[in-house]
Amino acid sequence: MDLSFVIAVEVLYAVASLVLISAGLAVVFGMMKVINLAHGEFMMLGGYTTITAVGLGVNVFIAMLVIAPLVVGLIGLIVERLVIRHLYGRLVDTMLATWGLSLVFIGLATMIFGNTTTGISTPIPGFAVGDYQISGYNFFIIVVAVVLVIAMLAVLRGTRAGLIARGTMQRADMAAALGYSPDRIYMATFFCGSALSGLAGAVLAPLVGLVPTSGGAYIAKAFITVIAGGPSLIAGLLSSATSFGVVNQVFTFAISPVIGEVALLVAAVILLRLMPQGITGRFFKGKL
Amino acid sequence: MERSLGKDITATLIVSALLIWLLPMMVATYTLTVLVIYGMLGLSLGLIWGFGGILCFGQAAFFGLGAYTYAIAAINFGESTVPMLLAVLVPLIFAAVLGALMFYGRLTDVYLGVITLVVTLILFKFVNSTAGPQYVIGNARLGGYNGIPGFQTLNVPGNPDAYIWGDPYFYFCAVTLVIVFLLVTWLLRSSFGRVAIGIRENETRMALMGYDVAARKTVLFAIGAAIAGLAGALFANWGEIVTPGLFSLGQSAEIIIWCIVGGLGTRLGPILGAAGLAYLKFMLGQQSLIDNTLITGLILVLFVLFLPKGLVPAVAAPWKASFGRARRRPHARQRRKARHG
Amino acid sequence: MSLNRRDFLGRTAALTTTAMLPTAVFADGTIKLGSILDASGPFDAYGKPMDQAMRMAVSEINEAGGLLGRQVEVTAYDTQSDMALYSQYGQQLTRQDKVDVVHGGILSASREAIRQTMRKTKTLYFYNVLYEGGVCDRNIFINGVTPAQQVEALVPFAMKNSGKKVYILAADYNYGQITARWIQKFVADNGGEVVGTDFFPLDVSDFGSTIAKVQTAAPDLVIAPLVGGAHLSFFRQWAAAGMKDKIALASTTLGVGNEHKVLTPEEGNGIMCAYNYSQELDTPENAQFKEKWAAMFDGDQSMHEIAVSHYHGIKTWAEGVRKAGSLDRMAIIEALETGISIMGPGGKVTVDPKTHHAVLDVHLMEMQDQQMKVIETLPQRQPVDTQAVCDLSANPNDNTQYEIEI
Amino acid sequence: MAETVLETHGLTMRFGGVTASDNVNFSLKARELRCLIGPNGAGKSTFFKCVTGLLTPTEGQVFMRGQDVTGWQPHQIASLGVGIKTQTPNVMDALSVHENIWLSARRFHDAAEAKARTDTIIDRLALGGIARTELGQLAHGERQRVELGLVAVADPWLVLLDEPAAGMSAQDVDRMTEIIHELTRSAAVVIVEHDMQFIRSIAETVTVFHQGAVLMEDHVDHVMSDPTVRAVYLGKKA
Repeated sequence: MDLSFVIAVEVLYAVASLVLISAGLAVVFGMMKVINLAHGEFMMLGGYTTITAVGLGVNVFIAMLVIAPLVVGLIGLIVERLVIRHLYGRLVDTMLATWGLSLVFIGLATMIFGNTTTGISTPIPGFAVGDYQISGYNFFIIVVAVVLVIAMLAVLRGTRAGLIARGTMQRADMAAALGYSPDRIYMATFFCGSALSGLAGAVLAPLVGLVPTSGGAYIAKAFITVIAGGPSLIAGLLSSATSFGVVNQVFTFAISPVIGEVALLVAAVILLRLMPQGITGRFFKGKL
Repeated sequence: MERSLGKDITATLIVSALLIWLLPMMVATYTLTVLVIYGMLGLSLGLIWGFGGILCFGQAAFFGLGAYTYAIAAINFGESTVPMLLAVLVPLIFAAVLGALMFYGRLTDVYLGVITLVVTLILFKFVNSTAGPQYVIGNARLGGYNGIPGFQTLNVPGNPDAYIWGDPYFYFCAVTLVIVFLLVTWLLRSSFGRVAIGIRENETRMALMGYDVAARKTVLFAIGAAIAGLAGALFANWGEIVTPGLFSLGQSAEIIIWCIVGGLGTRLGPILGAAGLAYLKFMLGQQSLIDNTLITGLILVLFVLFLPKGLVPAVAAPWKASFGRARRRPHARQRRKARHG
Repeated sequence: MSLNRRDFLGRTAALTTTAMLPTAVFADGTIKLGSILDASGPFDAYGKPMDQAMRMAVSEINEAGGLLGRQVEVTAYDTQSDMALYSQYGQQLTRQDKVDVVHGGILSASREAIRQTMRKTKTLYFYNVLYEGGVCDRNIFINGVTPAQQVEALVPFAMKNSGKKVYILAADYNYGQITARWIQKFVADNGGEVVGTDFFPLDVSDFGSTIAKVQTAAPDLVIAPLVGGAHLSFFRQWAAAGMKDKIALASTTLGVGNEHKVLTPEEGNGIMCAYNYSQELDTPENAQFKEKWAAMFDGDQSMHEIAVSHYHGIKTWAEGVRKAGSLDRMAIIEALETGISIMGPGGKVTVDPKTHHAVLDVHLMEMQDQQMKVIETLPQRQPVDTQAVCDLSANPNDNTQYEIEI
Repeated sequence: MAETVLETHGLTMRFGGVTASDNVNFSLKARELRCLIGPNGAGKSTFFKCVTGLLTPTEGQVFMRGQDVTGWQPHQIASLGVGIKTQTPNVMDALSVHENIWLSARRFHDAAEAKARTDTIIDRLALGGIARTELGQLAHGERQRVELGLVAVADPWLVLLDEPAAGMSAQDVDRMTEIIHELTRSAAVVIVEHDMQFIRSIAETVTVFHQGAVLMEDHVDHVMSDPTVRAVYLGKKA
């Protein structure tokens, strides 16, 4: 009984971390049809921002939830102005340019922070469930993911910005026709997407040893999750994160972490073969 | 594609003969050898991406597959001729199956990218976790992260003790590259190649003309994989060790960068891009002033922004323009966009 | 064809003239030491201090008047954590730079990538890293700790402090696999029981379900030969789950790259390990070593286990050259095979003539407040694992890495 | 009695809850020219896509020369000798006019024969002056003409054209009409169009679509004067 509870928490945690890892990428892809391959490095920068801020004496939660998203969001804004905006409508070129950017960020981080593994410890203690100890931080991650999804829904449904965003997702030229500058919309979107990446990187930082190349571990997973999710932003994110998270954890428990990872990847191949437009390309059409 | 095939072959032969003669005087042959091998790897992606429009994020998978096939077969057979053939055939068949799976499923651009990327990751993760003694093929331990060292390297067919290594190995690789280059030239001039270019330009239109687009893309994809596999086998012979790093995303990324920098839609671009950037990487390894990753990244960003067609077309463009054949595709794009809007 | 021939020739000529290899030109009479290390990329936490150790050892040798009256000149290549570059630079060092000795290689994969090249080109090679043991090749000398030296000491020490039921979490590659088997053997030898063994590829960083799985097996002790930055997260997640006070933890690798300085005291305290070197070793050699290091690298204190091994290796080689009185490879090998010793920051290091491995001190340690506190020193341990399979005085032409049957 | 080259039985296409094509029964004789008209969203294009294999119908069947081709891929249908032109210009922009047409001819003939046929078509369509120009550099009308050329060069016995006159100048339309008439000498032609002027100038029999179904099918003059049809169009326009 205790074990099944622990496993359930681990599965939920796996889904939540996939949602976090993918949210920034999903927002940018959903709104702008841009695949930001520097997404993993944005997360890495979020992690470093947090660690630096904590090192300067800032409260760890403020560092993770406020400073990291802001800093990475600003970096994203600069990147958008300097590089991405010249490449709108050229999907492959944007992917390549952001790939190049990811290498640049890795190089810069190496030069600034060095290649030694750094990290901070988790700010929440573990606790016991029956005979088992589980990490309290896992719950924190789950809560952050849930709040994030609810916040995204609320913004998209309830605000004017959300309305414009939904319009842009449906027909990019419509927003322009209604008098909203697509330039502004894209800037704002990229800021939000980058901030989300920064947030994810910051929140996950206490769990991993951070090195400048840490981003690479995230980007493939995020990329797969977003593409498999398909065109609907939130429904796609949730459905594919759930599928992959469950598959991954079940196989990890039953066999080993490697098989868990491979199972996730095989699931992705099968999924895309059956539904070339992603899960929400087939189901939940037209949902958010 | 205006010159005759004969002239093209002659030019290729003269230029490559000169290069094979001159280059060893300037750069050590073991460095040249790996540049030639990378050139072939670049060409393999340049063919399917530049002429077939298939952006494969996992070209390294075929490279690694070729190298591993060679290493495993060489350990089991104790000579190199059959392993070389297998190193071409195994990636060919693997790509044919994978290609059929993807192209008949009508997967395109991003989705295609994801699948090829995922397949590479799966191969990498699998090979990387084969350190245990239970992973054996014949006499060959797969070795996991450490890879497979100590296999039979290239020998004169029929005589396993007559090794081809050192300078002769460079000449062998260089001549192989020239042969592959000529085969690619011939392929692109054939109807198959022209149809492939047609498919790159407009898949729907080619299907509406009655071409089986999926079948043709599958074949082209498999040919690209075979070339990558050959490059992998040559690389295994050069390095005398194969490691899972050959399958890594980093390796795939480099191949794509070579093509972009060299120039897509040309045969020479990817080869020069590969050799040039690989050489740059070796040079950078001898300094520690600036981080090497940073430089590679900057090169890629700058090329995508300012020279998206790559070096070779950029150098060739002024010459072409004077004959009134310069492309003005952006115009066409704008026009089409205007209509759609 | 999209490129005309003249353009092509012109471009190629430009490329080749600007890209001429900068052939290293040294003054006559220097001794050339080739170094090949990952000074950048994911393994640079290991490689950078090793590079520093190498430069420090060489400058000490030169300050003392060099070897055979000649200065030692370093030719160093950064392999950027890329195995393909090892092949490349290995060739470059031996064929173009024609160095007298090569020191380097970090991961076992990198050693195997260049070992045959060194052998073929008759270039003396030193590999100075803690590793899984078993390499038997007269051209190579190895200064790192092997499992028999380390694990045999660590296992009873850790079991004594915890209990008999052991769970192994190992990195999934050659080193981890072989070390795990050694741990299994020594646990059994000490009357314990291994209740589970799991392997993790080097890029796995999520250990949540593993930690739950370990708990279902309820061991007294977890031994973790985990490697690299991703695996470091295991120790964080273990602490975050509150496991630290429930189940004891030991590692054969943690601290080799100064990881204990990255973990907080709460995460690291009490983890047991056994190495040849700790910064906290209280010996005059170590104090002097640390002082010199700080002076040479602006107060830096990043020396660690394998940096010190590397330092030992270079000092051993220098001793061999002095004893041989020549730069001839065979003369040096024979001089080293007399079983010469040096005193280094990690204690006395002696060449074992049969295996070309090292006889050295192993220190049992416990992490305490980001330090590796030395509990006990086991002096002059033999590399018995490799000795069981390798005898170079009987088979001088052996060229294998044995996997020791346990 | 001429042979029936294209026939659909109860062709239905649903997208989620929307029925875009509703139980369409359609038949076309050899060398017949037929226009499909209807307001936007009437289901003409869906019907066209189902017939050409770009979509697989939810229900019903498509027959070509008596063969059931339901669910076939576009390239299989094209291989039967069916020429297809989609709504948006669908050409190879980076290739020259000659190369575009040659690729189409090469599908059914060897390289030399394909070249000969390409040259003939280029002459017939008066494209000689721009034969070596890349498609991307051509004006819209020229591109449409080239696309018709690459349909014609394959000698189809059935030609399916989706809005061939869209966005063209009057002069271009005249030329287009001529080419289409020439095509009907050997092929049956189906044209989806809503440019009434163009339809009047070219069509005899017209099939009117409304809300996914066939509203009526008659001679163009009768259709134009039919009050229901007018209501449908005007209703939409209002």
